[in-house]
Amino acid sequence: MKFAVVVFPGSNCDHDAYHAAKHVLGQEAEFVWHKDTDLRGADVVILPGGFSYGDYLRTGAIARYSPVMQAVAAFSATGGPVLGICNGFQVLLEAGLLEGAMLRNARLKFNCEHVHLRVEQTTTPFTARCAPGSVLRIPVAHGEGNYFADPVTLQRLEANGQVIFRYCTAAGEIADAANPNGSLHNIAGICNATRNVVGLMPHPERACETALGSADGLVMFESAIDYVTAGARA
Amino acid sequence: MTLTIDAALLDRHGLTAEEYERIVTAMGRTPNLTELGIYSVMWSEHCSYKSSKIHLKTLPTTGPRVVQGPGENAGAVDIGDGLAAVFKIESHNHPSFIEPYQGAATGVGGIIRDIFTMGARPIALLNSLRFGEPDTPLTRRIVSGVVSGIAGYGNSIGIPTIGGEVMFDDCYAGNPLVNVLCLGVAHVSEIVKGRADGVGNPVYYVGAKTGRDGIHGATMASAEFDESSSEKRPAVQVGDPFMEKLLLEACLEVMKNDALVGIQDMGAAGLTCSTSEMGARAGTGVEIDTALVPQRETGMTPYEIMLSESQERMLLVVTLGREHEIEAIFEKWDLHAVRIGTVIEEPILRVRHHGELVAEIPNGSLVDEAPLYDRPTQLPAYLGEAQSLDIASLGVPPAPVAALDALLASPNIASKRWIYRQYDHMVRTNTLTLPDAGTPCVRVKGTPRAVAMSVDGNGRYCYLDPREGARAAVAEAARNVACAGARPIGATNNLNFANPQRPEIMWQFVESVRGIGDACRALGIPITGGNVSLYNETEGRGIYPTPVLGVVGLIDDASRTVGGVIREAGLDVILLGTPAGDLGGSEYLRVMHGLVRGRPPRVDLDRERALCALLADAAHDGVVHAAQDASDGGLAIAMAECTFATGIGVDIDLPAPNQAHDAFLTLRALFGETAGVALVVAAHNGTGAVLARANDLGVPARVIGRTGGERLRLRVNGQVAIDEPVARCAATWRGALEARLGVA
Amino acid sequence: MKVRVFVTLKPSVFDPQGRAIVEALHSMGYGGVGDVRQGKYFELEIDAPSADAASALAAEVADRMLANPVIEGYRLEVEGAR
Amino acid sequence: MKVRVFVTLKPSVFDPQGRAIVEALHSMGYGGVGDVRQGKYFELEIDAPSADAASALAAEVADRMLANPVIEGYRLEVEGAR
Ligand SMILES: Nc1ncnc2c1ncn2[C@@H]1O[C@H](COP(=O)(O)OP(=O)(O)O)[C@@H](O)[C@H]1O
Ligand SMILES: [Mg+2]
Repeated sequence: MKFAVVVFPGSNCDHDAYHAAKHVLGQEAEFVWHKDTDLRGADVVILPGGFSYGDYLRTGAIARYSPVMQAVAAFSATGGPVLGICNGFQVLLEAGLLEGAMLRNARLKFNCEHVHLRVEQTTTPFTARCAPGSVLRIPVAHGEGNYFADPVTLQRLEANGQVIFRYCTAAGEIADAANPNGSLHNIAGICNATRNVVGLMPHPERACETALGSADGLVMFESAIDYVTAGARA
Repeated sequence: MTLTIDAALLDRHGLTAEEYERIVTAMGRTPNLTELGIYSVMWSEHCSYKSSKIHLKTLPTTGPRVVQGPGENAGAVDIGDGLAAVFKIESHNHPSFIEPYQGAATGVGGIIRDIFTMGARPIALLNSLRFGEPDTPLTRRIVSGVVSGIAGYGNSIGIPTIGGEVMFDDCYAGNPLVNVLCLGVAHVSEIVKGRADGVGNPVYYVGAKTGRDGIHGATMASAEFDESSSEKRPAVQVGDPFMEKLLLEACLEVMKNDALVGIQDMGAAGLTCSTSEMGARAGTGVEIDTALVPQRETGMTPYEIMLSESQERMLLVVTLGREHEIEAIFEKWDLHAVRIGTVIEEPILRVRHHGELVAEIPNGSLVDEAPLYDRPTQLPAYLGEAQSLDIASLGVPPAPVAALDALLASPNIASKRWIYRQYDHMVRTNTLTLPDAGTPCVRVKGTPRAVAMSVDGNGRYCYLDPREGARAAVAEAARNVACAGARPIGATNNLNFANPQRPEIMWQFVESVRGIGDACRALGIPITGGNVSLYNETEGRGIYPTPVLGVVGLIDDASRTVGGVIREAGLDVILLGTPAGDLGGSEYLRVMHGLVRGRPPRVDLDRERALCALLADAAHDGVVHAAQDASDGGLAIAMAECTFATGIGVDIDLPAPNQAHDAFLTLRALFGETAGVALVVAAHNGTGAVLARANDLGVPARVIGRTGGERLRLRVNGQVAIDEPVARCAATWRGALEARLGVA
Repeated sequence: MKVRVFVTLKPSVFDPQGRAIVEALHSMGYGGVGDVRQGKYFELEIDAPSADAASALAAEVADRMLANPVIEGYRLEVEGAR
Repeated sequence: MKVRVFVTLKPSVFDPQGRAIVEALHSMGYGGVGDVRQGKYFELEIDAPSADAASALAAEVADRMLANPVIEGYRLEVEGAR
């Protein structure tokens, strides 16, 4: 099975996602340039972290107009699994493939550290292998990860089980103190209504090897592999 | 425009009358204004190293691993598998005072360009910072701006800032120091040089457009230019990390194509420096037309274009006839390479503007024949008094716990988490040792190896004894990488000093360079590059002499990388080396008694060398659980820092230093600062192996206690001196910097 | 023609930057400043035959790129035109 | 009273954000947009007896906090007052 890692100008975690897919998990992986218009037969598409277009204007605001995004939208419309990590999540929000928007971190500073995430839903291609309610230790590294949606949208996301990850304490408690950026309802990641597009601010690709401090992110990639190989995609 | 070259004009260009005479002799005629400007930047201290060069030549720069010594954009050492570590340190001190965010950001951008210009993929950044005491609004503004600037640039471009050091002292209040080290990895066979070979080859410009940024002529009377540009030109350069990211990727791709002949970034002195240096290295010349240079502002003169220090620009020489190959790669990245000139046979820099000749200067006179000064030195008057320390005059010794608390809360020792969490220290997924968990290390993907790095320098020590202080800086950096299990293989240095035209400052400089040379020779660490930053002084008040050493070490087996965190109870703690227990120049003396006095710890380089070898060997054998050297705050602080991450405590017994018994004996044992000493927590069943190795290498070693419990219990000669909950100490240490900066 | 675009967060969206500025100002003794909202300001140089055309083009650009309708609103001013 | 503060980079200072936006607009087909400069926009709610007093206070705040005098300039508008 094949992962496509989209490269926007300014993406900088593209190699990390590629490394995780290809070298840690031993899957096929290929970079897709933002000007490309097809996804080269990929089974899973990753929009990686970084600073596409320098994050100038707003995070993800310019990248969403890259030609490749039409292919990503088409891929997701047919149920293809898409994972947006950090800046990739921001691009998905700007592109309207996920709902909501990002604000500056409440503390107004870029913040890089390991955090804990509670897996709220296992009914997505990227969390199927997780134990419900399990806690993952994964790094964040962003300046604008303060998730916002208007109250109506937020309520709908919650009601539909579209909130996939929340920041929590090591013990799995959802607490203000565990929220690294001020995001509403401690939201760290969400999915779309059809559940095949997932975005999250933390970096699972940075947590795939114990030598780097945690391998808790592996389960997300393994879930995607299961999803594709089991032909779960309708 | 008729030009009268008078004293005022020369002064504005920072040139002396004698230097001007030299220019006239070199050219065989009087220069025009553009030519004078070109000389002024090339002969500036920053580009020519005119006050420092004769001293820098004494540093050891060779060794079996050296692939590239000083002289290129960065140095390089062999790390095996056909790869080289390419690294250098650079300062952006003055710009960071003027505009902290942009000053620091563009400093990061500049050193990154130096690395990828060599054909290396940058994989790590470190920084060494000095600020005034963190309580004033000015210093707080500078700290916050500098840290966000470093973060803003490094995070965006996607190179992890994996470590560094920060010290606060009043002497830096008006002269903060911002030194940034970048390390990259290149194939030895693909290291690119900044040479303009091949007469007739086209010369290309790529990157950001040129504006009036950083032109030293900002102070020039506007009458000398067209009147329209009378607005006072800000000398501040604004960084564009996005542009640099595109340049980085595009240039690394271009370098894989052999149509590329040479490449150099435009750093200080911009187009002037890159054109003349590339010609000089190849024994050719470069001719350009400034009208072809992409410009951001209207009405720019050739003078301004040649002297602009706009960021994120590169100069390339390409094989004639294969231009389209290079142009196509840049186009892919939405960068437009523009041909601005040609390599010529005469070894000169020839500048035209719309075809009209505006400057013609022999390269040699710009690059190699700048004046060199052996400036007079003089023993500083302050020294005798400052070096004398009468312990008896310190009064009643404080309780050890009070001193511990005060030291843990000192901004020089307290956790730097508020700083490092603003830096992305994990991007590129190579970071093996996170901040506060030991010496920064990155693995080298595709090999079994890792590289450890440390930047160190202690201005207090150097103020009290520059030679000894500089030796200590080298020793500390080497010891730090050895603690990670690495063998030091190369070093770079940033020499931050006040005005060298003051003989006392020049003395500090010369002594420091000698100290670095002593230590690097003795430890077998070649210096492959560096940077000199002089005139760090405001209103006659200079900084402490602050040489900062960056040492790079190699770990053959990345899985054997050692950190500084105790993760297990019941392990033996081993003291390596013999603590001297001196208080001279110590953080203890500064914090508890408000004094910067005495003699800094003396470095025994032979012992240091043995200690480094022992630390690396033992790590390689897999018998080390954690290692930590004792620096600021002595053994007590070193031990305490190992306990904070996990909360696992220790119970150790420190030897009283071998000295006359005085009231400060216990404090000396705890907080005295000593070179050549480290604490090692042996791996399970590893104690015997560590002790045996130590014995072989002649390093004094003894088990002084064990890990376990939740208390920090420190005895001196058997007597309990400190017995505190780790959690309480950790809380003090964690919150102190934020509190002092008023950001809590 | 020059068009100015002011992008502001919607009133219902919390503005962490604005709040930080107010707090800093209060601690500096500027109690008279009750509230601060931070937004973005753009100056667009537009080549268009009329102020209306310039304004229409600017609006399109603002809708598509300069403002994110989930959190922001915007206002335009064409230089000279009132 | 509401005071608007527009902070812009000094004309000679490079604006990387503006450049990136223009280039993106061009590649989207908006050739009519010749140049974009990005600045900051603040709305201050000020408690002051007169427009002049509000404007004076806003200027002080802008000088001390909202604008970085090394690279930026600013302009004020007091709501209603013209
Ligand atoms: N300017 C900085 N940039 C990044 N990391 C820093 C900086 N200053 C300190 N650190 C990190 O904070 C930790 C503590 O610094 P320091 O007390 O100097 O460590 P040590 O005494 O072990 O050399 C280290 O991990 C160091 O790399
Ligand atoms: Mg240190």
